[in-house]
Amino acid sequence: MFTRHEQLKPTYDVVIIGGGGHGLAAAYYLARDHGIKNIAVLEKGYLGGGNTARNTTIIRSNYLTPEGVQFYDESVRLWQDLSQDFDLNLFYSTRGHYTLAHTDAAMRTMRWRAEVNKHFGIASEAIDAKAVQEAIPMMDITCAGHAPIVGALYHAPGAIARHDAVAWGYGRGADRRGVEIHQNTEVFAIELEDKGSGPTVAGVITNRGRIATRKVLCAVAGATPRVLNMVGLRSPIYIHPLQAMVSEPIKPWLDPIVVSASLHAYVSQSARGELVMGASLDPYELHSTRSTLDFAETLAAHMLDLFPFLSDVKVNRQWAGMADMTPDFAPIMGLTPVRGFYLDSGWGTWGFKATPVAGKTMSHTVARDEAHPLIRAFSLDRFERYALTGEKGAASVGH
Amino acid sequence: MSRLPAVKGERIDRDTAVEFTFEGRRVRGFRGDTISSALTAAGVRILGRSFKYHRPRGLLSVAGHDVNAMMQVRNGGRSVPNVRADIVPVQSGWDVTAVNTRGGLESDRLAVFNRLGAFLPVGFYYKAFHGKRWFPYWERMFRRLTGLGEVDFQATARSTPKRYEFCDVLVVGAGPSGLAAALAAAERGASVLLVDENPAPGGSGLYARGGVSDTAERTEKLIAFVQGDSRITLLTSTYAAGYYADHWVALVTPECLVKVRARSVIVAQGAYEQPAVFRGNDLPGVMLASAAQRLLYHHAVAAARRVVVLTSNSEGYAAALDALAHGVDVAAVLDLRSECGPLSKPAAEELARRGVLTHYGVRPIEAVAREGGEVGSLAFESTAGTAPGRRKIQLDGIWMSVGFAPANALLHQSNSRMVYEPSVEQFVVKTLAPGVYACGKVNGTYSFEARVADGNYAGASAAAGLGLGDAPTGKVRSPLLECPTHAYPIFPHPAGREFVDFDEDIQVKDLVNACQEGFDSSELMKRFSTIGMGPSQGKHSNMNALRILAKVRGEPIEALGTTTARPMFHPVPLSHLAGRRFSPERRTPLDSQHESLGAVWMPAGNWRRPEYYAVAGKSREEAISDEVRAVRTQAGMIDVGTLGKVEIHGPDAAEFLERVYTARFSNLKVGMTRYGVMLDETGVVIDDGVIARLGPESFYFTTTTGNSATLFREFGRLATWWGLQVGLVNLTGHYAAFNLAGPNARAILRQHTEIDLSEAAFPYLAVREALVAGAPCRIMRVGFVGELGYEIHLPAEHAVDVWRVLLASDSPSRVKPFGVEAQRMLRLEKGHIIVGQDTDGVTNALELDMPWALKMDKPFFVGQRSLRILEKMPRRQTLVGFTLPQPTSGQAQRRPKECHLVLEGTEIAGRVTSVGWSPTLARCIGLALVTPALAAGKQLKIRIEAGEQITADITRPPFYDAAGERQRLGDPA
Amino acid sequence: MTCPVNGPRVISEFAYGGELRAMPDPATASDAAWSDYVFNRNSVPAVKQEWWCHTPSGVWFIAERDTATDAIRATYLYQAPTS
Amino acid sequence: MSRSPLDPALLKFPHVVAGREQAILRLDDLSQHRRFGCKGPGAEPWLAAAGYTVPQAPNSAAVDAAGVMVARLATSEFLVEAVDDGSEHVNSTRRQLASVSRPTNVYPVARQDMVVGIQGPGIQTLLRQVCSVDFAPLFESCGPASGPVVLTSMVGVGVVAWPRRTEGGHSLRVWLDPSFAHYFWTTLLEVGRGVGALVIGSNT
Repeated sequence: MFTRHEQLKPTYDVVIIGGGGHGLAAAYYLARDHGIKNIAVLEKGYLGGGNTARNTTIIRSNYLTPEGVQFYDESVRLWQDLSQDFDLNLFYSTRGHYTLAHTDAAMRTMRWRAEVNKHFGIASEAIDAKAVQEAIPMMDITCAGHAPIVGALYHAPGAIARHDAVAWGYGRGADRRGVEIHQNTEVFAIELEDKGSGPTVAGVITNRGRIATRKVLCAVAGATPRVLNMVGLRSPIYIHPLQAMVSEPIKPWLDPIVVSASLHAYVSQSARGELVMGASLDPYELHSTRSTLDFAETLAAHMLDLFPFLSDVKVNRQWAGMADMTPDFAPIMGLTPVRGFYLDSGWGTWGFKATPVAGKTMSHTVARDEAHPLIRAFSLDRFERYALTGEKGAASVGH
Repeated sequence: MSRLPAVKGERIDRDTAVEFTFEGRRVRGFRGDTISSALTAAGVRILGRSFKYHRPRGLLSVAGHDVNAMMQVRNGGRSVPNVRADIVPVQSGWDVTAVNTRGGLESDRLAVFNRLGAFLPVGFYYKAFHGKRWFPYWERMFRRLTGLGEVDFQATARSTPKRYEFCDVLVVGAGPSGLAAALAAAERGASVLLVDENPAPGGSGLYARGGVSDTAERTEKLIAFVQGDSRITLLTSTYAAGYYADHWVALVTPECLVKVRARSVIVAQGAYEQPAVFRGNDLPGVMLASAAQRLLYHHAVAAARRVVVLTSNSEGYAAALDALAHGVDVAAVLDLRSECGPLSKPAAEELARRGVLTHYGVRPIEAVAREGGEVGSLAFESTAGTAPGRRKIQLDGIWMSVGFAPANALLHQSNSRMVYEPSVEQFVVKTLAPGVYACGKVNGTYSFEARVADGNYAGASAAAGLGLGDAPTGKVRSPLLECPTHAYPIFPHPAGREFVDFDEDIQVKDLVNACQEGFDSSELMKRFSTIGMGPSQGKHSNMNALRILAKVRGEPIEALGTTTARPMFHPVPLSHLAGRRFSPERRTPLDSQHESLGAVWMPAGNWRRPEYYAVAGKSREEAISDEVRAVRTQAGMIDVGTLGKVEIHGPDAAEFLERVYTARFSNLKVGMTRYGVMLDETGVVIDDGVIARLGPESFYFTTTTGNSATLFREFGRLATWWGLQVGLVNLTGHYAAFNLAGPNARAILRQHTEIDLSEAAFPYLAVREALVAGAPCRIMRVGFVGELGYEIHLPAEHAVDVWRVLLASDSPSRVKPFGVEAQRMLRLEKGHIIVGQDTDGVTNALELDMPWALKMDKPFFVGQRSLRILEKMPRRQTLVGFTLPQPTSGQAQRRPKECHLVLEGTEIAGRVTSVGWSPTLARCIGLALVTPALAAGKQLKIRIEAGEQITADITRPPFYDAAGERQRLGDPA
Repeated sequence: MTCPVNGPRVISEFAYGGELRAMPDPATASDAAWSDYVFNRNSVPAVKQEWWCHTPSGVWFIAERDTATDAIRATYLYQAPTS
Repeated sequence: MSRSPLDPALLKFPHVVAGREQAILRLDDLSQHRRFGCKGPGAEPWLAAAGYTVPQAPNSAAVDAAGVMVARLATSEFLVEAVDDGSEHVNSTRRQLASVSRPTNVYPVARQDMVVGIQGPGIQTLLRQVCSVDFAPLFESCGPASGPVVLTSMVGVGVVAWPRRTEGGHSLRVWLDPSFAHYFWTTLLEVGRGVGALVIGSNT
């Protein structure tokens, strides 16, 4: 499926740092759509071993802001054709996605999102408690009396996919088009030069030697600040762990994806029959994928609030990833003040679902050296311009 | 396949029978039997079907890792999935069935997948069924097939009592090394918690006997000492699910989760015996030697009549002797090695004496099933020993003893480092995390003596680490005479079916293919093949998979590294993790009053508030309108006790408020109040409230309900950071507060207080401290709902009395209690914003169109500098008021809801933030955040339900009493 | 986590208050310098000075925490720079 | 006497065992005791001048001869309650604190707490289910009249907890925000029921 390359070439047209879904997708589209083949993807660990391997595989486009909605909607469209593009089954499975509201305030946000979604032709509806109960009859709509459900945002296109396979599909596609994927290859430094027109990328120093290149794409969500330091850039990105856990396989009973922002809990059932459960980010900076007991305890309690009959179901494994958090809950993508250094970062908890569109827009951005229209709102300089995206509106009103 | 006469140390009570059904068939066992021991004794050896190919499977480990022996247990109206038959004690009345079969275990219709197997290699699913049209169909099929046990929607939530425990030394595993470690630590004065996942301590010391009971007796002695030691607490049937930071270990007992804070942790969990990989190694009757030994000695059950022991270590020879000692016929000992080692020799000679044939240099070819699916024979080749060559042995059991893998999950989780040690062919500890120790098999020591010595050393070291006694002198490492683990017990067969992973039905070729496809690192191989991802988490498969990977890559195992072992060690029920699900809820002192007044509750943060008061024969809307009307025309009263209430004292109190609020307070007169808005550093509005000056250095102020706790905390941080001399006091729960409002408010209050309420003495926005109905109160005259109003704050203990007295007043009118919905409308009529509803996470103070509230000329307030930058930039949005034309009577008017969109042409140009029917103005009014361009216009286009668009008139708030005369209402008297 | 006043407690008794950062003088700082202070962070693994609050007592203190390992090196009460 | 924030109905509890002897656990609503709180730079000397014995160590409490407990919460806040006796003294000080004559550097802290007394042989079993602090060593170190106070969280609610040696053995007095009274009391009863026989009362 992948070719092993014993040696790094001395020069590449584009060097992509990060062999996760995003980096591989960018490589794939650069090679497929932009005719750039001399590309190296450098992965410190193993292919798709970062957040691509650690997310809870949810795909949706029910965002709040026009820029967010259009961006993720394009992503969903790309997702739906990937399996055939790759000739690889990604188990892309449309399940329907319910975001539960437990308060009037949350319900207002659901309506807000629904209205914006519908404006762009996306199938989202604010539904009442009765409709929720009909759709998920086994759920305890009163949440054990703690936080009765007053309604939900129903998003029909909500889907899940076999997360690892996405990286493999893009990796294989890129590999077949001549892209070199180098695992166990760590970037130590990025060489810059300044011939009067400001700092410009000249090369990359790795644990396997130096590479000359004019274009570097940074796609290392979870470790972005380290790479930014290599080129002397600053950003608002803060690294927080995001934890998840999975149950033993049980016969499928839960078709849709269920999310409760107020309870900080979400769950879907995988093709293997496992319940894949997640919660909100850990509340402080940490660059480690350790698990905590508090997380498992709190999430378990919320799961039983929603689904009391799961008491005897067992949790098999917990794990964690590291997320690039931004102040406005939107990614940071595009050109930077360093010429030839392109950024695909700030993915917070929503990076997986963006894999195809991030690859597509970043390949365009790298190839043409200009930001793709869909990502202009996500530029790094929006912060000094106080032009934050409104995506955070959802969070602050919702809970 | 039969119950033996009494065996010394058996854990069954032969006087108490247990009756249950398995797959509809009645089975009889004894108390102390596990599901599987009772079934084995009854001759039932097919216990389940495999996950993918639905092959018949039996016992493997009898140690809690037998995923192919998982049951659905129905008992007393509750149906529990994925019960592990190999370890769970069976109870009378249970109705037990194998999970994951269609049409029962015997005639599982899904067994067709076994024949299809050749067409379903690993990765197959990735390569098929993905036509956009066809996938949904295939997926529905997969979803019917996948999964194991079934959930029972009727099952109620179990509330379990979680608890904390504390100890100096936690010892995980009560085998010989763990027992010794516990004793050594306790001897030095440490309080010790010793846990073991089995129902009794002793570990392999009690079941791996080699026919003689001498290790068992020595183990019993250790157990006796432990039980006699008051410093040691022994918890059995308890496993450590995970190691977490700071020596917190999660213990799982049958009843509940125990969270242990240990000062140090000793891991003595031993090792998992590993299967040999050969064709047919999954047939029922093929099991680990240790599994057969557990059945023999714990349950007095012989797992077979005639066995071969497939081995490469002295443990295998011991198992053969154990078999003989209990009348199990040993057809042969098949040693993978060219000759037996020094440790095995005595047993080998003993076996020879007793006529057992031994073959050396054995290569198993295939185990073949008999009619019914159980193992019937084994074909193999040998190079030495009794008549080398190729032969086949008839049998009904194969006991595998070819090596071990350390149970080092907790060590991994503690960030201790492991390294592969070729001399023992297993991972051993390289470096231990501080306060963490390891001993016994997990450490690579195997002989009884060595394990006890290792345990002593670990126990003494742990105690010494806590300052109890000196560190033990030089560790005694007895030389390893014979390697317990075979380097490559893997024997591929051209026809496959040599299973590496029994959970996931993964065969040798699956892994070889994975490597060849480029998934050639331990992590990638795991993810592509799903090896080790099943419920037993690779306890029997990861090591062999790693050996295969190393062979294919042509690299030593040391070079590959292993995959990390995350919690949980064994799966943990959600009920155990959830415990009692505490969820703290707050109530104001008036809660019971509202209840008796017919309040309809709504959540407000972790409080509950009356949304409105239900009135018999009236709709919600009517009731709310009446409440609004009462306030506008007479008087109403609302509990606002959930507001954050803060006192701040000290020389810098005014300075503090100057910095956290946008308004100015240095010039606020004692006895007066002022409205304040709070921003974050980016200039975004985060809160608002009323600030009252009680004295030169004392203020009392309120924050919104939802933010009260976090804001009070943040005030403390800011005061510390700024080094201001202030004392902050949180009165939120200790004070009650309610608002008496309406034209009659003064007349009513006057009846219950001495204080002069005249306009002159108590003007608008003044605050006074006085007795009301005999209780000490703070009274603020504020325009909360735009009428003459008094907000009364008082110690919680007096709240009920004062509330009731005021409510009882009936001249000039009765006071009507009103709820949150009426309050919202009353405030909306006045154009008062609700932070968090009329603002969102990015709404800055400039967008509120309230310049009067922003004192930009102050030296500093949080967010001010950002506003200076924002002032130079175009506004993103502006808050405007709007009204709908009065509806022509008779026809229902279409009205917007909150968060319906405001459009400019086809573009989104804003949204409705607050809206409602004003009984006072008899029309629909609202607020909207819209683009400045629209705000400058006269009308808004709002898209409501079903895409319909309506037009609203932009109206500058307040909508009611724009001049604000009513709240300033003077004193007629 | 060890509170300098209340001693060692479970982490759930504590609230994180962000990194201890010096605020530029709003009067003299340029707009760029100010927005950099407001928004930008340097989130590379390091031992950082952070605000932590022991919530049951409301005690705020500084913890020096290694953000690569979550190990806490030291905790102490904040001393406002005497101006 | 202060009024308890607790709905009196909650003090009538079906599982009450008659007589203290058999009780494994006894829970009392002690909210009625008179108390006040204060903080600020002048608080300590002011209390001393008012005739109270002020404990020096942070998070410690002492009962004086009159039966009044003074607890130092963290470093510079004080909680004063007539735990055994001395209501008059406490009342008069309360009045001063509320009056204009109060020194400006002494800040009053309103104390409308819910106060719960826990005692009996089952106390450790109960505490280990509701709190992450190990009280065993604290019970060892505390005396009848003085000992540590612990600011911690029980069943998710911030509390001041004061372990005390009593004739019978040990007791724990717990102060909490009155808005949590209903939740805290009902939750404690639920857990207590699991621990064993219970007596509840509205005073010692």
